[in-house]
Amino acid sequence: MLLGLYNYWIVVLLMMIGFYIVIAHGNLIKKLVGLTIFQTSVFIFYISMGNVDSGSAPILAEGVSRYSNPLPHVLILTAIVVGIATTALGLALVVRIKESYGSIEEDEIQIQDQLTEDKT
Amino acid sequence: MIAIAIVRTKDLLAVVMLTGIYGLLSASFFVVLDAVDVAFTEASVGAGISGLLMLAAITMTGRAEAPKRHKPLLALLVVFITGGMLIYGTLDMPYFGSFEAPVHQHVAPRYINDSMQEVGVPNIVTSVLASYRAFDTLGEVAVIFTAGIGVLSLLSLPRRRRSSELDESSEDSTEKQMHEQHMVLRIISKILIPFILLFALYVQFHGDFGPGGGFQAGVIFAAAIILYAMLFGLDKARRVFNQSLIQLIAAIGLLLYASVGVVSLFNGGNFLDYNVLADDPLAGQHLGILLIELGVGCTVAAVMIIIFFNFAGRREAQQNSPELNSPELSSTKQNNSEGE
Amino acid sequence: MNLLLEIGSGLCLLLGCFLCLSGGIGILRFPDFFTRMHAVGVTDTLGAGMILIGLMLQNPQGLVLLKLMMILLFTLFINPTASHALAKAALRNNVQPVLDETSNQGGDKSSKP
Amino acid sequence: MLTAATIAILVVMLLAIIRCVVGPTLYDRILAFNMFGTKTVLLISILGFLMGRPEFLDIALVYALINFISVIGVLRFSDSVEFKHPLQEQASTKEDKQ
Repeated sequence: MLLGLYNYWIVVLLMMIGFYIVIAHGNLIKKLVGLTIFQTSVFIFYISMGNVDSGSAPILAEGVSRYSNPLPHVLILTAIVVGIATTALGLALVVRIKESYGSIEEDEIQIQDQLTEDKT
Repeated sequence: MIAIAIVRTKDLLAVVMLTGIYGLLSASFFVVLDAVDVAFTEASVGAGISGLLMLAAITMTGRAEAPKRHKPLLALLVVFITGGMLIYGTLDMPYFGSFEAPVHQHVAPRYINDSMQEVGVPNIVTSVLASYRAFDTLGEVAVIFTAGIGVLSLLSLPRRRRSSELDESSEDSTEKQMHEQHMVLRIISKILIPFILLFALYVQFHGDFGPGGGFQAGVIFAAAIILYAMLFGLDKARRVFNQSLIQLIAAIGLLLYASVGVVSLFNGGNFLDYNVLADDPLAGQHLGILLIELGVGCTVAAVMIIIFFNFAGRREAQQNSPELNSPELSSTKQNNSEGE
Repeated sequence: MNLLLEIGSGLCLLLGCFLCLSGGIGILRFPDFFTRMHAVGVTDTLGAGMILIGLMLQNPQGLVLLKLMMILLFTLFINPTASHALAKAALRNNVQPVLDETSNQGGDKSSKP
Repeated sequence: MLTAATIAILVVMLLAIIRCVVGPTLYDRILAFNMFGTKTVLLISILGFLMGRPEFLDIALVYALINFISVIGVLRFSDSVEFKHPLQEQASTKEDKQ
């Protein structure tokens, strides 16, 4: 009975992993990776909602009567490309942080910040 | 199937490899779930480009991750509470694959049943993307364009001055070494790159009938250029696609998209209503979708190339400036002699 | 004729699967990088080729066949090239093969078919 | 027959993942990655036949190309990362696992 919900559990599991990485790891690149996993879990959530039993890919063809829901596919398709663009932006920020702080660990950056604050 | 994602908490370069595998895996997951177009995009983006960008960033920031200092207990607690609440929430969700789920009742039947008459394109995803929800897609393209601009403003360098003949000669020698090292690769990629470009065009213009479209084609196109840039040196690739040209292309793609909407306004329809573009509504739809996909493809490809070039250019500059070329050269020489 | 095609494709698929499996076991069980490379480089290309040929025999018509041919061609191009580049890079970066006798080292590089 | 092939390929993918996770050196990981990519190509083309929608072959084609590009990319970039001490790396990964 409850096994029919397993796709959501997979999604939740992935989401928890991604969330954990974002929270618990100090390394900024690692955080971005965690964010990517989180993102993917959302993608899978949408796509699995759009799936239909014995449905087929939403490209009209003869002899196929049942198609998956095309709407989530559209949303996710664009979301993936936007996701990579934003990830690239984040990576660019990380690179700049590395250049100005010399580190990409969250703690060290905070320590440096505090030091500069104390000086002023 | 995707539980391997758990093992991804390790050192940074391995993490990137695992991210690549994760991308491949989730794409095959999408294939299983009938989302062909999404799998297409995820394949080209998740497995290819994102891994490369992360690698480029890692080469600039160093690969070691500092050992954890604080206890992850609190984080774990938060995560588990969130997860537990979410799982509790899923108990009310419709079953996986059931046909009666509310998602399938709202607008989807219209897309599935009527899009052939209204838009005339067999690939429903394309027709929804480019026609029914074209305004949405315009926004997405604008976001991508903005991200490209952001990366450009963060990472772009002041025009590097060509400093004297010394630079040239050293460049020549590295060029020769690279040629020796990567001979097989270069020859094979010389054969492959035209095919990749051709395939990108096929994806671009066949998107109405099969899986594909502007987003995917743009990414594949960019991937071909990136391959070229990796094997033949960034400068050479820059000479073919110089910075201002790509920026121009990115802007033109977005403008093309928007102008299609404006033209349809002038012709008496709504914004991005393609029915009025030609005498026959179906022909108008075809024309509109074609133009829009072209715009999307241009923008995505150009933005991806911009992002990669800036990352790689930054990296090269970083490598060259502190050590003045010498350590890199000597190390490659050393490696070469060891390789023999 | 049809039966013959069916049997042929089945055989090819079976062979391909066997090769892939042996490659998979090889990548897991072999002691060092270069032997693993050997296992994968050889079996992967042939296995993929076999499976693709098996698929080709299943449905010989038009565009599908052409695409399968393209995939086959690309695999044949790409796989040996990639393993070549990989082996070369590994060698340049001092990944030493594990040798328990003084066997010749040159044999390790023959991973590309 | 096709189902059997699918299962076999899934098993091989699993093995490749294990090697990629365990793999002591970077190059083992790249190797496993490459193999995984090839297997994905095969899996998708077989799935296409299994579901009777051979349009899926496009995706397989993309995979074949992208896989190559990313392997080359990883190699090019890993040349420049400080990767001179495989033993040290081994040690660090072992530490991380604990």
